[in-house]
Amino acid sequence: MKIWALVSVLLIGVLLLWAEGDIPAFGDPMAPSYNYVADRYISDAHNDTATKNMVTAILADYRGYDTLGELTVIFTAGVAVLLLLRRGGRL
Amino acid sequence: MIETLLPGLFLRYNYYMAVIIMLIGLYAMIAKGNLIKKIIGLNIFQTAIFLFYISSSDIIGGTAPILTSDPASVYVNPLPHVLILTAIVVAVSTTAVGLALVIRIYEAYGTIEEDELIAMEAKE
Amino acid sequence: MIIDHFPVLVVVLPLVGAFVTLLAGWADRRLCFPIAMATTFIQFCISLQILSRVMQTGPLHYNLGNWLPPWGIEYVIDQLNGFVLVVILFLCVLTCLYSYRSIHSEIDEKKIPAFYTVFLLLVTGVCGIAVTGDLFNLYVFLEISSLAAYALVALGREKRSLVSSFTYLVMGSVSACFILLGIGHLYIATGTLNMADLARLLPPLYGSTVIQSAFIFFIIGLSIKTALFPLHLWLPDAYRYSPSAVTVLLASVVSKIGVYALIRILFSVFTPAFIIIEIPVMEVFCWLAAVAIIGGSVLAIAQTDLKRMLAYSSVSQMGYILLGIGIADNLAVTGGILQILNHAVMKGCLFMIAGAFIYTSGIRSIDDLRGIARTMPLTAAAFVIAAASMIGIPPTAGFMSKWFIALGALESGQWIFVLVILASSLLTAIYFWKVIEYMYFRDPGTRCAEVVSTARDPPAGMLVPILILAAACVLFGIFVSIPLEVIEPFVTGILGGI
Amino acid sequence: MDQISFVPVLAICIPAVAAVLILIFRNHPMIRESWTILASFATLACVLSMLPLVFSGAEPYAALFQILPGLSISFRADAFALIFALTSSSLWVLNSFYSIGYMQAHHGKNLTRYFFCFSVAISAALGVAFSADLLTMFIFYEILTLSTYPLVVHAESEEARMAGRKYLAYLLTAGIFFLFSVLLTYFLTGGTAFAPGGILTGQGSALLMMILFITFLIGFAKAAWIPLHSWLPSAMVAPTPVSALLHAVAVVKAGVFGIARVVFYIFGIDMVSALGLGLLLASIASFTIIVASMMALTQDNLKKRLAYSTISQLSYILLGVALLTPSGIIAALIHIPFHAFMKITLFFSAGAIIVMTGIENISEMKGIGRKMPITMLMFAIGAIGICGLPPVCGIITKWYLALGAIEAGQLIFLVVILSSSILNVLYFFPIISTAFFEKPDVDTGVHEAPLFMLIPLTITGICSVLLFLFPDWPFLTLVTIAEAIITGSVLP
Repeated sequence: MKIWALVSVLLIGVLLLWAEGDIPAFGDPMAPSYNYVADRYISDAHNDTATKNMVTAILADYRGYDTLGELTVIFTAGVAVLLLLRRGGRL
Repeated sequence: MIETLLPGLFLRYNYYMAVIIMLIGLYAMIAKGNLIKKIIGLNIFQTAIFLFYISSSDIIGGTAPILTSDPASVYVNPLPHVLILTAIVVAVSTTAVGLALVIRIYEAYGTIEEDELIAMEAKE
Repeated sequence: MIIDHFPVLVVVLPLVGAFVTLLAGWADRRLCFPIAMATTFIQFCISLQILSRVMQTGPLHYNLGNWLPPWGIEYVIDQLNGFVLVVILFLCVLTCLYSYRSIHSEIDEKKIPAFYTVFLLLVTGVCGIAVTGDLFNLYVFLEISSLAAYALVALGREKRSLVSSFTYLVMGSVSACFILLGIGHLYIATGTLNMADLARLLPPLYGSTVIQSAFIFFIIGLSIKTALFPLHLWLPDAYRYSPSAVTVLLASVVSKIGVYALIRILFSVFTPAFIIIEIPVMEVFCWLAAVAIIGGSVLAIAQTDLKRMLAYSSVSQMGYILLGIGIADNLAVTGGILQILNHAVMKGCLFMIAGAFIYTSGIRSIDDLRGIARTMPLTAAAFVIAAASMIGIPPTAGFMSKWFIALGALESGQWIFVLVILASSLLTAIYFWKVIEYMYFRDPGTRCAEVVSTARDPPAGMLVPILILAAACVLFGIFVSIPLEVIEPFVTGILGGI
Repeated sequence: MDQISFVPVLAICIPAVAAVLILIFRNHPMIRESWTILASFATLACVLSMLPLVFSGAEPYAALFQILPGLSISFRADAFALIFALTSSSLWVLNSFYSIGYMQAHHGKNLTRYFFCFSVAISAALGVAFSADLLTMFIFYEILTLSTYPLVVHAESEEARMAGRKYLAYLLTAGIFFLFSVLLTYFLTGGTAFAPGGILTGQGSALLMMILFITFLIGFAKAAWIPLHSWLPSAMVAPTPVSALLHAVAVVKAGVFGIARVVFYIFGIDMVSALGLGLLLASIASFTIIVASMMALTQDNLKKRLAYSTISQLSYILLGVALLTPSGIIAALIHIPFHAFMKITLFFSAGAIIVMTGIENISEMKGIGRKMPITMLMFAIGAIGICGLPPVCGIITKWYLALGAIEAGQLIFLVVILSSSILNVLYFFPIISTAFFEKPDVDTGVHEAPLFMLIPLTITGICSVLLFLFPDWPFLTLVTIAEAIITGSVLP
């Protein structure tokens, strides 16, 4: 069991290390992730949402729907824990 | 050989570190028999992925993505931060449900060791 | 116009429904079922409306918060997700109806409100996965549906349901982690999370190891989710120990949405040009699916527990979908997508019947079903129809999907997979026929006489969905042109260039 | 000439509807059984009503709906189909009466299931007969397999269940081969509709065609050619009316009928003879004829001996098909009804003996001919017919078969036919002599079977003689029309 775990983990490790070969270097300002979508967030966030904190702007506005999903996840987990642990009471 | 590898290694050392942490977490999830340790392994795995995301957002000379009065300042990419805020919540929720399950398992079986559970199930 | 907001309503409605259910349940438990039922039913109607609009005017785009993609999140509904949405909501409505009697007999009365809340959250999750056009959004909804599924599995009466739920949670989380990794790699390489945008940006990057490994991460993650053969280990226990209604939901809704996500990522994010020409992974995929088809069937033959047998049969049948996708030929992909509908209907029906046996007589083992057809004639007859469909006897629905996949395999010259499909039909016949023989042609004997003689067909609330699904097994076989009308434009649109 | 008509569909539907009615009236035995009888007459009337049309050269045709382009559910009642349909439906009438008598005398249980499955099986057999394309035929072929399984395991004993499993194992596996063949045909030609002269010409390499031919042959395992025969003797654990109508007529004839359809209407005579596949089929058939006859010799159980005799006789039909000459085709087609009438007489007689005396083995039948003279007389008529002696219709088949062998220039098959006749005599005459000329060990008060059983078996026996005297109406006429269409000597 442990041997198999080690083998599979190493395999995935090799895969991961192989994958990182083509990744843009750490802190590279030319990285595509920095120059496509993020560009607009940085330049327009203040105009679009009147928020200085870009993370907040994205979290609550551009991708606010993700945050709704995030809240749903917490809600789900809450009801799930309720379902699992609670005995008695009204719910 | 070393000369070509080393710069690459240094250029992306953050990613390689994340990978190593991921592997530690994954190994713990598969190989550890204790259910709590499995969940810890899961958390390590998830945290490593967060690290991976966050470090991808960094820019040389960048500052936190909060608008400053200095128009020349360079901001790091804010999007991975947002994604990871969401992912952290997801991870916490998963952990909560997992731990609740472990509590119930402990109540039902009196153990949280995987091999003992398997033995008890085989007996039934 | 409200109609323009249907794409988002289909997701938000059950979310609101879940809140309302929880609150109403706090006041009066009896309110929960009607609310859940009404929510899923309205959703189903909405989904039909969406599909008909898609068929008329082409894909629908809905920008959440009016932020244009790729900056905001976008919902895209084309023929494929319109189709999948209708299928899963159809099953959700029937499962909800079915759960009224079945779940009340299986879980503590006090947990009913929480059950329906989680049920609706699960529906939220799967609908969200179905309509979203944004990869990270897909991950979030995937987690919602998974968390709900873990909780529902743990509701089973036996304590082993807890362990199976835990295993499911661990495997599910690993799968989600890999998907998250895949998303991360794609984002780093391209800078976007929008699926359509990715499909546009990826082609010049096909040679990059980042993209290729992201692809492999998606495959690993979604293979765990859909329980592709070597990664199926969580599935039999999860199906076996969860309450009947939950098993139906897992087998016909949750597994289908996993396959949908796989198809979406394989064909819409990574284009056929990548998966067929760039890296020859589909060959491997086909072989894995073939192993799943045969292996699942062989393991199913060895089972003595009905639900567990059906669970292994799911492993095998899901293999058909993956084989259809893997062959990546027009006909085969059509067959694979058709199988999503057909398998949801057939397996939903069969698991409902297994639940009906548990409900009326507490029977779980195939061996105890001796002579049950005498006292539960309608249920047994529905089982025969659904089993015939699983085996692929014409003119049932199961036959048509196998027909298309086999034809696709012939067309692409992969004869071996035709043999696999045919051989698996035979294996499927073996394990289903065993059950039918016990139900119809065995004397109850002294051991089961009492149980069998007191068994009756289940109450209408359970029987009606069973019979609807059994009828659907035949109708979708005869009128196969109806689903094909939806599937074919998608398949030709996506594979037309190859 | 196609003439749109839903009469063939109606003929298939009547037994199916009757099956539902039987299920509804499961608690009223009298009403339930009258549905069977009513349906059998209605079906026969339905089939008969198509005869004048077909005699005049028309072919009632109905396409119900199209599943996919080139893939539809369609029915055509050509002369060829009517031969099989008329045989099944006319014998079903007699068999219904016989079944009721048999089940009453035998105190059978689960009768609702029995009559239900019987009706479904007849419906499926008619479906096989009337299907105008391979897919429709496949559907009904599979329904036939599934609906007869409950009849085989009717007794619900361990032996019956084992036989049932064997039955399914053979026939469902064969069904898979059939499905593969249908799939491949559809893939190669883009359609599955039957057409005289074949649809496969020039659609694939010779090797592919040979493979397809062999998978078709395996697919039609219902034709019980050796070595795919062993399900048939096992299936004899079923109640005798089932063995009589289904395992001597409907099911097994569906197999040979299917092979004939495929050879004439999918491959076409020219291609089969060009590839030498006729010779292959003829060899298989000859081997089966001889070996099954020899196996029949070794059986003491009367029904099993009859089963082996059936296997051997079915291959007469296959041999006729394989000769690919006009006379051979006539022999093959005419043997479908003729063998049915003779063999059902034999089974009816055997059933009467089993019900009245409980005896199943030939060695115990000493002197039974004196106790049940009419039954044994009819048995003798059937036996004489199978052996190919006048004045029973079996000789007509042998005559045409011999002609066909001469036409084809394959005199070896003459030898096969002759030696098989001798073997037939060898395995039938001991039964007759035991029954009539040996003294019973103990004298029991056995008498003739009840009229419900006696009359049907007398009718079939007399029919076998009448068919010798007047073969033209309707079967030989139908056969000549069918033969003309197949060989293309007139335009269809």
